[in-house]
Amino acid sequence: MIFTYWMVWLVLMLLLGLTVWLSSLSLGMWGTLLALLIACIKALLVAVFYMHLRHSSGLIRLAAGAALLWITFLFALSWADFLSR
Amino acid sequence: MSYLTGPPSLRAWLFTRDHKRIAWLYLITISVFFAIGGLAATLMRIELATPAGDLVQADIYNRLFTLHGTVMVWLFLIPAIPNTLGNFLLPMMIGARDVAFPRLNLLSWYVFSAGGLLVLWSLLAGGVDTGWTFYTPYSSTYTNSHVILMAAGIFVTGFSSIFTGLNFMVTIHKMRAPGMTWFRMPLFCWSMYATSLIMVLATPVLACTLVLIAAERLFGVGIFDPALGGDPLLFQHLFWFYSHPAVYIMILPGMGVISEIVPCFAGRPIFGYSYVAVCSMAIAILGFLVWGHHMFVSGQSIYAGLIFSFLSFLVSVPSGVKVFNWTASLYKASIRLETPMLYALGFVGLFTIGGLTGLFLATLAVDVHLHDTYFVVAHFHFIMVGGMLMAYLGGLHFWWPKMTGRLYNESLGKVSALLIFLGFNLTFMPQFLLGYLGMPRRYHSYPPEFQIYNVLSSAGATFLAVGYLLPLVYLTWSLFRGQRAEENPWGAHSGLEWATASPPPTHNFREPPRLEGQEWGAAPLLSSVRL
Amino acid sequence: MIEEQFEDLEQQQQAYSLGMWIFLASELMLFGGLFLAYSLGRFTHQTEFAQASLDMKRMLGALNTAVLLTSSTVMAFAVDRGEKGNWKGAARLLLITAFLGLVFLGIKGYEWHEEFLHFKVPGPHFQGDAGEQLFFFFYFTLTGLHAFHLSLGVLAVLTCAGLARYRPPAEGSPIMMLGLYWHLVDLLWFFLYPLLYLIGTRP
Amino acid sequence: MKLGPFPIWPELAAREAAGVDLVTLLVLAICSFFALGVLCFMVFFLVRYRQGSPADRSDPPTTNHKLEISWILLPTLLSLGIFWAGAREYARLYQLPETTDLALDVVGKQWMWIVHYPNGFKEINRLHVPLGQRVSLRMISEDVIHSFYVPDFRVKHDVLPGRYTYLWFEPTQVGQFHLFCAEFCGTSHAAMGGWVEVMKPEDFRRWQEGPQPGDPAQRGKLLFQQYGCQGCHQQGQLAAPRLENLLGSPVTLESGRTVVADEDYIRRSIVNPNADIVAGFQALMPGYEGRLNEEQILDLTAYVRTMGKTP
Repeated sequence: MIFTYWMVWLVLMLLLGLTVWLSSLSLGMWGTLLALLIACIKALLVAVFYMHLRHSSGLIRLAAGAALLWITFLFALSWADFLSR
Repeated sequence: MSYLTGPPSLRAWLFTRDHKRIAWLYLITISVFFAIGGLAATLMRIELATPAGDLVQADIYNRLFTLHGTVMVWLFLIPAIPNTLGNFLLPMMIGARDVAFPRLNLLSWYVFSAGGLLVLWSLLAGGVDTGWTFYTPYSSTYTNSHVILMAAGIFVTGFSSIFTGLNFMVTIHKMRAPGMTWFRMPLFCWSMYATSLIMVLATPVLACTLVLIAAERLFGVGIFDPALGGDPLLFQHLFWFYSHPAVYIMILPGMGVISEIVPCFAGRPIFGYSYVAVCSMAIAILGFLVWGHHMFVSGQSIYAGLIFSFLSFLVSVPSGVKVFNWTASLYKASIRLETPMLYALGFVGLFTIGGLTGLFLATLAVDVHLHDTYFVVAHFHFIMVGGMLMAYLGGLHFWWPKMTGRLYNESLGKVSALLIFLGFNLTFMPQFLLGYLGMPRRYHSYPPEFQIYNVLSSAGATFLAVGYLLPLVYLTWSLFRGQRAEENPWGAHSGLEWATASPPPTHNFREPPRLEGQEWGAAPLLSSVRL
Repeated sequence: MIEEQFEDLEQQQQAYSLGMWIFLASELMLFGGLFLAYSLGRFTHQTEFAQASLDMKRMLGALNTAVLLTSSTVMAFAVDRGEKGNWKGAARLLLITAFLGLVFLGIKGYEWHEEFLHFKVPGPHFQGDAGEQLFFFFYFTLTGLHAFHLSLGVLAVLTCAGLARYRPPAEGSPIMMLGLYWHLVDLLWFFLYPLLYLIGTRP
Repeated sequence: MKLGPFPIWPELAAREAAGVDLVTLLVLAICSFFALGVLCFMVFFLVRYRQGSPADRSDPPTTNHKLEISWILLPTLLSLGIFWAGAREYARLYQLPETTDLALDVVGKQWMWIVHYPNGFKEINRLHVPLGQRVSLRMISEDVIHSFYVPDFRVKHDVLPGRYTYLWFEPTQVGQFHLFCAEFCGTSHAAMGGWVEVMKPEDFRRWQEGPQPGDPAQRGKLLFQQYGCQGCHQQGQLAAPRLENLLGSPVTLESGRTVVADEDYIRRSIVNPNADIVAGFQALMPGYEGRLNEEQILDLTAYVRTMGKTP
């Protein structure tokens, strides 16, 4: 348990370093996408290990996933309009 | 010892954690708001009886319809069934002693009242003239009415919605009595669950939209106003992402009530229980994907319009399935036309018309003509008033003996149900024609050729007003003089609430109920209850 | 202690945990709406957003991220202790968590103060064009909302730590709820940091 | 179309209108089928299975998957048909044709429509358009969202600030048709309307090529409307002094001075209105120096002279 938590902490710190380093390169839009991807991985690590999603019931996982699905609805359909005007 | 005969002091009521007492707090509060919204509607209908704007000035009229919309949507329709009947019945129906978080439940009422007071304050300060939809940039830059105050009120009210939704979801998941499986739950509970899902996931988006409006007004930040670099359609997307599902917050509970009343007075189990249950969930989820049908003429892209139109047709199907199942539940029935059943049948008829006229508005080309006309006004009043309000009144009559332990005057009940049904049709049927003829909504004066239908509509509104006042009188009367009700006065055969005393004891059941036997649909539920 | 509406402790814990998760889902939707507005603003004002983001103190932001994710790790340990019934240990770790939260708020407050001095607060005194003002509006709203959540979290953590010393809570469930909330606040910051601090590339 | 005193259907005054009406009738037919079907079954059951009737009630069915599937599938298929019909017509309404015969610019502002013609004509709250020709509109708003709506043509499109939106129609009937603002835009939203006047092509040509009205007062009236003067200088408006019977009458100024409103006073009040503020009013009016030439000011003065006099 202690080992896992500290490992997660280490990975999170490394990913933070990676994000900062990537931002110093001129990657344009890809830079943002990469940064968001890393943020997603970090969020997933926190959710799975620190928030115990690993051991949670299906119901709890559903609740955690629902908001993401609904944000996807919001973004997908709004951007369907913004991008095709 | 019933929940009513507990400590009678005001303090005991204001600090109660009993879901049944909180239901009463809500019932009284929303009745006040209904009266305020109804008064505004009355003034509007009088003004519209003549083409010229003679009773009130344009500015006042605009404030009236904004007040009517805001109060009716957020302070009446949204909390009406979930927070009164839902609060009262949901724990009982699943065999629980209370909701999962009773303190949160009470907090929800305080938050709601505080939000309502803010809205009233904005009214006293001079009102708001943007319409309940707060379209930008008018609301964010141009109007000089009290938008921020009213937005703050709605923002605060939103929390009560979220609290209630959260509470109900957890209650349904975790508080069911032993043996109360999902497919044994009364259909009212299913509709409450679907409603709660929308409340929890949609309301926060409204909150952030209102904050953005306030920010644009206060700091001149260019979020929505093109003159400042913003996009007015962003507002419409955010607003309708909440407000379209909010329509289902209003109608789903009504469907739940009807699904209880119809089988009771048909004397048989409902037809297609599992389909009705699943349709509630389908409506709640699909309802999130169709908001763009409010924006077909707004300058939204044609392609987005196509997607939203397509999805809108899909969401109409589960509503249709429900209507078919209610109708089929009358087959081989033994039908008693008591007051709640009259409301329920009225609901089915009016909701059918309201739902089907929605198809006109989901049809892209037809919506180009009908958008923002009286056709739209008629359509959503058929859903909101013809559907939701009929269901609310039906449910109130149905469960009145349970809530109060008293019976109301049945013949007065029938008279007012008929009066409301006829008055409603006279008020809103002509508006469909007005809309197709092209009369735009939110007009305080209009060309004289539209007058005849407006006169009919105003006349109908008069009947409607009388129809709403009657129940207030005889229900209040029954509180003091009504005949005592027994445990199950209607001979209902489903729902645990009928298996406890009228009015119920504080913890609902003397002993926790336990359910055995077959799943719902095959056999009436009450026969499998072991108390 | 079992509240009267519940049958047993397990039901109570499950209800609280599910309630917390639903609340967190609701919170995510609140930020979701703001993120949509942000994304459209950034799409329309790409260069201005990049320009305005250069004013951010990148390294302070990185430091703050590190502080916050460390606090989350400590919180995870605290929850663990709580579940094992080690109240004293849990309370100690909670105090460390709250301290780290306060450090975060301090650094954030310093940044805000700097930006305030440089007329970066949206409103009549803002210095910059409309796109930059929009960026700073989102910056202040998102970080402000985040800091508000964090402040509530710090208060709750301190209360819980104080209570845990004197009156052990039932089976650690309040600490667990608090942990979920704290982690969500941490997790949101993972997104805010790159979206607000790291847009433009420094020459 | 009227039935006794009841109007029941709007005029079909543009080519698109028939297509839209056809889709409407299709939806109406399908909806009536379902509504009447539900109604018939309901009434039939209510009568047959009323409490105490001798009908057979043995073994009431509680579920029938075939029935359920069929009443899920049938409405789905029918509604997809409606979707397709509506979408086809929508694309036609909202895609400008390759060529149009007359391209107008429409500006919406609180609370009037300003229409610009290719030949420089400008009209307020009125469109003159030729019969049987394709008219396209490029629309924009100066302030809030408005919506250009002509019910008898079945066309409507929101008019946004900061971005052009387009609409087109082909009138098929001579006459006057209502123009409405359909999107709530503030206090006088209901008054933000006017007329679309469809003329025979030859009449339209005459109207368009004909000289601007020869009478100076007529020209002045047109200018008065074009510049939106009536927005403030109108009966019932409190923002600006009344102009009726103004010429030749004494006026008390905010400074306490009294002057006689002669033609020079009128001219001064147009080019530099803040010089002589009338008592009880605020300095709201913009100056028109450089925006109106002297001829136009003469025309306006001629119009003001006629105001309040019955023609």
